[in-house]
Amino acid sequence: MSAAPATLYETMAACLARDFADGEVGFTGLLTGQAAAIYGTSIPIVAMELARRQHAPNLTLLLAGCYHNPDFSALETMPDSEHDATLRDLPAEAQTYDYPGQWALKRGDISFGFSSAVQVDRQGNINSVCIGPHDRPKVRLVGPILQPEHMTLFRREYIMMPHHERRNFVEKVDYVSGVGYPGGLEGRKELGLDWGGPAWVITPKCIFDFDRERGFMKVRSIHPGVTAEDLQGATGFDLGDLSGVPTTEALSAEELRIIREEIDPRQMLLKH
Amino acid sequence: MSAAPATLYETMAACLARDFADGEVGFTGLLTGQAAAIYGTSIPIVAMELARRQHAPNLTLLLAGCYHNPDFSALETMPDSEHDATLRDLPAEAQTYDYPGQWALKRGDISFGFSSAVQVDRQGNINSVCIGPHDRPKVRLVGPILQPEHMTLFRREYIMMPHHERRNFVEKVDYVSGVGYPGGLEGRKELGLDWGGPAWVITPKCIFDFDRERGFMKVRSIHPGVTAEDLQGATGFDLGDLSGVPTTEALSAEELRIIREEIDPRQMLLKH
Amino acid sequence: MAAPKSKLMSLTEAVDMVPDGTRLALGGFAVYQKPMAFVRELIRQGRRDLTVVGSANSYDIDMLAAAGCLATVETSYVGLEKYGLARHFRRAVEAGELKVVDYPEMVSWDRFRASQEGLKFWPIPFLGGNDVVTYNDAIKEFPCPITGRRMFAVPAADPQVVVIHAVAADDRGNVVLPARRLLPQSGDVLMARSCDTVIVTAEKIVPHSFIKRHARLVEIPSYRTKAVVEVPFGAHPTPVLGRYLADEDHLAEYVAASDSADSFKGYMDRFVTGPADHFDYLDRIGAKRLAAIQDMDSLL
Amino acid sequence: MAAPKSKLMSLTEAVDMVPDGTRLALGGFAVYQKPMAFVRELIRQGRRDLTVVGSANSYDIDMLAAAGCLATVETSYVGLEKYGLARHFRRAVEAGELKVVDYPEMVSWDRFRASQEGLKFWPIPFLGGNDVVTYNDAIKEFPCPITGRRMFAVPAADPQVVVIHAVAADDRGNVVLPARRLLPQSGDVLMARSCDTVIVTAEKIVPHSFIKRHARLVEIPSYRTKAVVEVPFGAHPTPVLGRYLADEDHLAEYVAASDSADSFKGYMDRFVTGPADHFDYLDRIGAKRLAAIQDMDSLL
Repeated sequence: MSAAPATLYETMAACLARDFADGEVGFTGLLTGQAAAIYGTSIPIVAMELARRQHAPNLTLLLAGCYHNPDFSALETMPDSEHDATLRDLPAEAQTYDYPGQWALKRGDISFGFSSAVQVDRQGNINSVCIGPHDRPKVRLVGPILQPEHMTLFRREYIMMPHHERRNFVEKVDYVSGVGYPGGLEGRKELGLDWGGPAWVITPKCIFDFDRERGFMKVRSIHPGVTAEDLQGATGFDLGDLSGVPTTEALSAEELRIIREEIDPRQMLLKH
Repeated sequence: MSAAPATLYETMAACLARDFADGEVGFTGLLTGQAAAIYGTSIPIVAMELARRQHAPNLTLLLAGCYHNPDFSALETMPDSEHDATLRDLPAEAQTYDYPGQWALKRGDISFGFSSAVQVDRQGNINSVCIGPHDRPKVRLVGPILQPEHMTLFRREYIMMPHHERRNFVEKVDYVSGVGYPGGLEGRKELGLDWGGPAWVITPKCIFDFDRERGFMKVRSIHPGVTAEDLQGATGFDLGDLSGVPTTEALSAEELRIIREEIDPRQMLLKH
Repeated sequence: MAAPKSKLMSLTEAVDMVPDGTRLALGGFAVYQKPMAFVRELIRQGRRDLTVVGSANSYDIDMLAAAGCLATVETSYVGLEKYGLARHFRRAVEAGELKVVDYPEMVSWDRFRASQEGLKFWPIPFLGGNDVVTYNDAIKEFPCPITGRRMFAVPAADPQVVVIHAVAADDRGNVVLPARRLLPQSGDVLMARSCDTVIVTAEKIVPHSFIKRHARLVEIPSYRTKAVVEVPFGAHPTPVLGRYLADEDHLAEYVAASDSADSFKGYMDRFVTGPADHFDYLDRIGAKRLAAIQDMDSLL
Repeated sequence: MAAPKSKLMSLTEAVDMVPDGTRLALGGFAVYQKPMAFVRELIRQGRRDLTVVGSANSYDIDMLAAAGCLATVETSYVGLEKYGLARHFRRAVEAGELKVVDYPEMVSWDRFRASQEGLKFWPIPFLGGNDVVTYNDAIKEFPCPITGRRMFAVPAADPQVVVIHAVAADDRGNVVLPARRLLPQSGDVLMARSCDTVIVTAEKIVPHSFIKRHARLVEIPSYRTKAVVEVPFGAHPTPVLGRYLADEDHLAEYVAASDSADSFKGYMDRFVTGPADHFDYLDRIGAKRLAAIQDMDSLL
């Protein structure tokens, strides 16, 4: 096993893994681009595979939403597109090839998923549609994609933010393409949303969770080496008193061993 | 070729064939039981195969609603159940195995179908649910099956009645499981029915068609050897003046040849 | 890695998951691939007041009606195809002992699609004038929110428990279908996606490696399944596509015995309440007949 | 028996079926199996004011935006996956020249399901608070007719013309899919069932005997198809499952040329407006690259 100390990505994966319950169904996209791919795909996969090897042997990993518990050891490189032939040929337990497919999305079959966004706000709303006015935007982005479904039909959502800067963490997103907690849980209820919503926001600086009753984001832990001032300075809304916030929990030697020896021996997912 | 004269069933098939247009899609069930099977399945198949060989080479026959233009010559006997292994293995152009499948039922992809029923009334309503009051019936029948869809979503319907007696041809059906023309075409429109409804009713005694504007059945032709008195006597509602009604048109020698030599050389569908 | 949980149980244990009064859906379609061993076990355990919601039904409903297990049936068809009416069902309805809520055939499928979608209704435009609406207060008329045209909201099927009979499953509840499935099997897939308590009886419990070899055909994954029971010939006397055909001799015997409740007593004693378990039932059918109905799926 | 009608035509003739202002759906999904040869021909013929309604889009929309063919886009995504934003699309929207109506991804599929069902809307319960509703007057709030809960009626996709690119079809319009299809191919099937004017471009026109040998895989039968065009490598530079992979070199070239409208002119001249026809385009791509991207489907 590599003697290199645990990376932040490995630490994030271990934090996530501890939050998954046995029997859950976790949905990852297949994100592309360096940082986006690590946050949106690699960390989630490592986290789920770690949970499966520890307390959650009945967890189902849905790679690209389609491939049920694929055999990553059969991959020569990590594919970088969702629906091409490499994935078709990857050994798995089931393959979703149609909509509606094996998972009853709207019944709430998906326990959790992972989103990233260009903006996220204090209520946990996310935006991947536009910066500036919708009909004449400063920047037109890709569109809502599956964010509306992630943030309402999945039982909970982990928002994975590869960049933590003031322009990403804003008071109010320019366009709500995934709904957080406007008005808290009561507010979601009034919007007709029976379950779901963001659980955590994971960034290079910290992990947020939510006061879901009151409907705002709060810092759950700060990553080692990041100061409260750094964090507040990079965030476009007030984080309150950060003095009691713990440092993000390190992973155990056993967790690190499982990641490096069993899950990702070829460093195909996370380099260290 | 057999020198036997054309049977009434062959005559019916030829009448139907002439009513099909090129490019249409015709839907048959796979009815079972002697007379029901002949009227509901064998005559429709022979009629469509005849049309395909004459003026309608682009007609699509949907056997049991699933098998697109199956190759009847590959059958050793006519199957008597809709979804068993014999049909799975029958060569065809396409196989419908799911709902919604290849035909967009509710868009009106099906040009015509064939129903039978225990009761039919003057308006063309049909009944296969119950005789007597619904909640305490004298006879409980099988249920509405696909009749509601046949009589509204298909572009038109041929009602195939293997028995023509007063108890089958009634003033008002005990339960409307397939809607005819209550109030005529205007009445259907008020019910929210954009197209469809019965075109003909074929019986051992005659062929009915409809005054669709006014919404009632009328005799289109009387089969050879049946008198107007016979016909009225077997019908539970007034048929009006039958004096000008023609005899059901005979088939041509060429139609008979195609049926006997090309379509059904083994008399698997219609014996003669 | 710790072993995933086995959901394997006995037929008796699985039937325990269906208490009196359950709103139950039985897989298969019309006379095809019905979970008949499960039905017989329901009768053996004396279940009462069941509501069965389905697409098209036959021997399943008829036998449950004969045994007095049913309060209500919601479906499009109860009959025996070439054998005509379902006699016990018919008698129970005519006697006012069994309530039937009639739905059109494709609408019956739509009701399960509604449940799969987490919707309480399915919008149907073509029910005007049909007595399906007259006798069903649960169907609500409403205007299309876009065009204003007349529509009917048909209630979701919303079964509390779904039972299907499949060719093969592993002990985790991954269910595999034959490549060349037909409508009855697709109906099973739909039902299994419309409910959170899905019980699968299967011809064969296969190792997980078999599942992985057929991943493309695993239409019902483990997280959709609550219980798995190995029941060879579990649909008998109805057929299982790719495994065996309908047992026509037995079906004829069933129908002949169905003339009256009295005449049916002998059949019930011999084939339902009498057998100690499913294998005793199969022994009473006999190896010769079971061998005779074998089917061959593609060897490709 | 008279020969069934051939629906075979040239790409030019097929594009004639799409006049200015058409409400058009383009098959494929995101960067996969897009009918790109058809898109290039639309541009060559100078089509204007098109509305493209889709599920997820990429090079199709981006190239049409670059050529000024579009008035409106209704979809969930326009981007180039690993290559990031679709530059021409982005510029056109930011300049106010192109209207975007945003829909969630699965709701975009539901809109085609509505059209397949002959419905003018699809009922969606989960849009409360989402700006997808704020900026779209065509989405109507309504109460669930059964529970009264808040619902949204999302308008049907209702394309006037659908164009998909398939592996194979016969001249009658029977379209066959590979056994191990993925989501993009299933999206094509859905689109082809949602519209009465379906144009199929296919890698290969196969004899009818090939169709009959693969009846189980004929998801789009002849009566759903209005026109068939043989266009080998018709999705290039996007991939066709089982036939060829994405042409990564060409896509990189496309993206590099997309910096500005000016810098893209060279690309358009060379690959879209310049080639005399599709085969001239393929010659400009070159046999070596076309050979390099070949894929192998199962030989089973």
